[in-house]
Amino acid sequence: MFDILADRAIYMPIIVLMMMGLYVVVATGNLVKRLVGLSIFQTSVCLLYITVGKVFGGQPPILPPAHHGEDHGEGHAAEAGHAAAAASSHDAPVHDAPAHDAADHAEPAHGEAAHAEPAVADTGHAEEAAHGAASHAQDAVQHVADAAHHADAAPVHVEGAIDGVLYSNPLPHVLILTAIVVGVATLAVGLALVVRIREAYGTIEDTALSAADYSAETGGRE
Amino acid sequence: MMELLGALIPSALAQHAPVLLVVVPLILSPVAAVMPNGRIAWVIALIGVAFTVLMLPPLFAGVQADAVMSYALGGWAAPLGIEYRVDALNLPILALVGIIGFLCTLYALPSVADEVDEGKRAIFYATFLVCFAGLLGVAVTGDAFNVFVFVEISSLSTYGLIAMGAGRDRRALTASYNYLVLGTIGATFFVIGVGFLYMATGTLNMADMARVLAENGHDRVTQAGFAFIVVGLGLKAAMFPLHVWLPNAYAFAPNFVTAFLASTATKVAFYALIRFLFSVYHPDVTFVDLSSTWVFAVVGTIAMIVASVQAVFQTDARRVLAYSSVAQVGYMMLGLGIGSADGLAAGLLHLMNHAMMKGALFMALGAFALNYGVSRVKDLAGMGKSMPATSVAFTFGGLSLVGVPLTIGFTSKWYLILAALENGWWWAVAALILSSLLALAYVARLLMPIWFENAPTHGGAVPKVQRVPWLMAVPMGILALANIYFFFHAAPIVNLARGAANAVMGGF
Amino acid sequence: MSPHLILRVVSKLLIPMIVVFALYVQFHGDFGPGGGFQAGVVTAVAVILYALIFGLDAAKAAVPPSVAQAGAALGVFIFVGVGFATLFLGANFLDYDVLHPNYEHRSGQHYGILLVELGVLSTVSSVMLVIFYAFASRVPDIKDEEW
Amino acid sequence: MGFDLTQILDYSLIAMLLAVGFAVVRMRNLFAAVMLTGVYSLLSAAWFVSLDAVDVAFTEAAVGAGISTVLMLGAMLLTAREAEPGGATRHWMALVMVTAAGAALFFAIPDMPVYGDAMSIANSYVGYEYMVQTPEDIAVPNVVTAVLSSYRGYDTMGETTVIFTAALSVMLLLGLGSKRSRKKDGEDKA
Repeated sequence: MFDILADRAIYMPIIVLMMMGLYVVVATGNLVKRLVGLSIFQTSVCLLYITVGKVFGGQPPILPPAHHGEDHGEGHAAEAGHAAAAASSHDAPVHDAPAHDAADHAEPAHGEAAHAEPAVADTGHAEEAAHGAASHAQDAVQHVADAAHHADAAPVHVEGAIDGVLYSNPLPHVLILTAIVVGVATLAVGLALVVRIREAYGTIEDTALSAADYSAETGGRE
Repeated sequence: MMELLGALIPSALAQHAPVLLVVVPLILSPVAAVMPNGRIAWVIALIGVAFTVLMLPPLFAGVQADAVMSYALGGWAAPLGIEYRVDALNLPILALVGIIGFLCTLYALPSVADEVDEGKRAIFYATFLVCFAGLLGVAVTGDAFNVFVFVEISSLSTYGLIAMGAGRDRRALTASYNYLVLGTIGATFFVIGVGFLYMATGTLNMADMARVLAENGHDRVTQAGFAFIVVGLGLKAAMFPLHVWLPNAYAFAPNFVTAFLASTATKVAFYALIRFLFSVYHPDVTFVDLSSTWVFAVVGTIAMIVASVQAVFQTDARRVLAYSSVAQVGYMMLGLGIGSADGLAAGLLHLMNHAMMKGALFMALGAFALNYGVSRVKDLAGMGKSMPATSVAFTFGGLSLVGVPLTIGFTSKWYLILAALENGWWWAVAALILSSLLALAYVARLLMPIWFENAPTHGGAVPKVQRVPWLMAVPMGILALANIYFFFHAAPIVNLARGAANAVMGGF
Repeated sequence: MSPHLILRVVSKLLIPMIVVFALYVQFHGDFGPGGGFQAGVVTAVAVILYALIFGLDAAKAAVPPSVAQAGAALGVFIFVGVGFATLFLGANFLDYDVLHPNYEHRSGQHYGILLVELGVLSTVSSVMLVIFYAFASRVPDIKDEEW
Repeated sequence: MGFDLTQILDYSLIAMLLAVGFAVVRMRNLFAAVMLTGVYSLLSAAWFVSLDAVDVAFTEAAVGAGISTVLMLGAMLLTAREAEPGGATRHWMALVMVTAAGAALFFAIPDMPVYGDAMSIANSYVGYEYMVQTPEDIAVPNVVTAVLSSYRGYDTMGETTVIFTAALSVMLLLGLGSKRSRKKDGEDKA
């Protein structure tokens, strides 16, 4: 149990932060401060999403520029098998794969690249590339130490990596970009309402507002 | 050029109908926003909404042919891209929002001209178009995060629209603010829930989520996600203990906004809840099954009674109907909680019927307000003589709300009772009857002054009979007559509801 | 707003640089962090800074509120309009591939992303300005002593 | 599971976030609360960088710490400086709500993905597909841009609409600051 929680300890303070925001929203009567609480609540939810997408030893999800455009085979190859050793045939990209990561995963890399071969081979386009990858992978273990510096080194397969480089998950980032924008839009509308309420009532405290409404309903008009 | 014309032929149009439904109002909104005067903006809004209604027939045809119409936005197939998905469940909701939206837009011109400043009307209609498109977007999407985005589109516009009631009563501002805070909490809860589902499935497409959940089974994350989604959408749908934002929002918004929101917004949120409960999660999963009995049925029953009691004691006519709405959501929750296809069908039937009742009722109240500026129950005195036609429409809606035979209110309550009896839930039937009696009480409180009291005389002068602008009278009349018509020709809507329920409950 | 010389000179130098930075963020979004949304915020900040230093009226003379309002509408129109353009070209909504026939270089995707990011830039920068104008034009009714 | 050097950074940032959050809860001076919210956003942005979410960090810094703070200060200038403490009922109500929601969240922790795990289903399914497919489909180096503008471009369209809607609502509420609309508002005050 302790191990299970220790691996996920990071979520606990985030939950506490979320609840702090929620507490402020509900517990305060000041209309501006409630919006402050709301924005803290939302920001903390953003933190939750992003921590889920984090990968240790990962890079921001920006692929090296040299990488895009040319090699068709690569996409197919990787598609064919999730664990397939993605091989870039024409332009071996220069990555700065952290050496210790590569070393950690050297053993699985060996085995998986070998049985990735049949899965990849049937995609005609990628055939050549796959063979290259597989044969390279045979001696990947020797290569790992200098993989980072080797311009034409075969990409060492790390679990979940692209060309030997781990990237953090881009999807939560995209979702949270949207959520942040929604948050600021809500904040703007909320603040505009607060300004109007202040002009109409002369106060922005919840208790005073309720009192004003109550007297208007019972005593005041007609 | 040929391609351009080719795209205009109906078959090409039909193929893109699921997305056109939403994006046509959406692209017309910025156009309306820059119009110099409100009348032109209204015409643009009407065009957008009418186009949506035109898109409904191809959708009906498509669903009849293939059961599911899937549309890959951006051309990216489902788990990577966002998918629009029309099936038997959301088709009635789309039809409901489209048709009621169209009727409300007709109604809007005279009503908005009375209640909103000339300088703001163009922006008002632009905001309405965004709200309309947002509601449709929630109903048509098959992507969990896209639901959130469109919920926020419709909500943000709603906050602005409700606050426009401030011209009459400043309480519209506080009502809108409270709705904003609670609505945002609800939306954030929903995002947390979707995040949990994403953690457990790695995807955002609802059908794909359901597939992964069926393979991997459920764990603590999906259970917590379930709770957060229910609370989040429950806030939007004004499910009983989470309804506190609704009465004031409906009571102080401009009349047209109330008529539109009361018959569409909570319905769409309720649909989204059903979608998550039955399509993403599965009704056979233990905790979903338990929650439908113990959360939806029991809380729904409590809502039916408590909210009806609250409705009886309101002094503001629109607030009476607003609390009644909370009670009606209770009926739908009960239908959902029964847990059978019949129960769900009854709940959905009541959802559609309630939209027609409340549409007619709020439109009639808006007509009273337009001519005499009345909003409180006692001010309705003598309306039967001053505005007889509107009063008749109001009466039809009111009787339907009670569930008097010969109205659709009776039809849906009848099916609810049958479904509850199938389960042997006598207590639910008893509560339903009690709640109907309470409904009789609060509707009678509204109808009595209208028909049996004389209008207060102002210095001896009796108020003259006043006509309602035909743009208001026609949609109001249509909705009021629909309350009677569909009692005698119930088959089409009953079949829609049955089809929807069977689509998610695995037909029988 | 007191016409402070140093502030004026520094901001006159700074504002063009902010705008250039915004453009960099806008068009470098394909390669690094950034994109229409961030660029829009930065652009709006340039005008807001101008308003803070030279006064609200000067800013309104430079970028009139009606222009900002139109810009907000225009951005949404561009974004949804790109979707309609793809529809008319015979593809699904927002399927950028058809915007350029040469699929090999994914130019359609590049054009599409460029266009929609422009839409986002227009809407976000204008909306931020609209909101700023709306708040700044209200006369504060609290006296300074209450601080 | 694994340990990463960035975790030290994580925990120091979390400590600061908690401190700032707690200060906001206690703070009655609105100006201080608003400024601390800006600080909170900035700290979050810093953490986003360490979590490899550079685009999010940029946005959070520009929006959360920038625009939001400006807006809140502007609104504060038009309204009030001090917040009155909420009543005891509110406090207990909030505590009950927070406890319930927090309990549900803590309940889920044991089955949440292991922090930093590349092979958790959240990170290895659709998110990974995007990384693999982007060079082939879109050929843009920044995968976040690719997903944002193309794969999930429709969401971004929705996001643009949300922003536009905010402007519409603010214009409805406050006008655009032109004389006409301000006078109208004055009239329609009930």
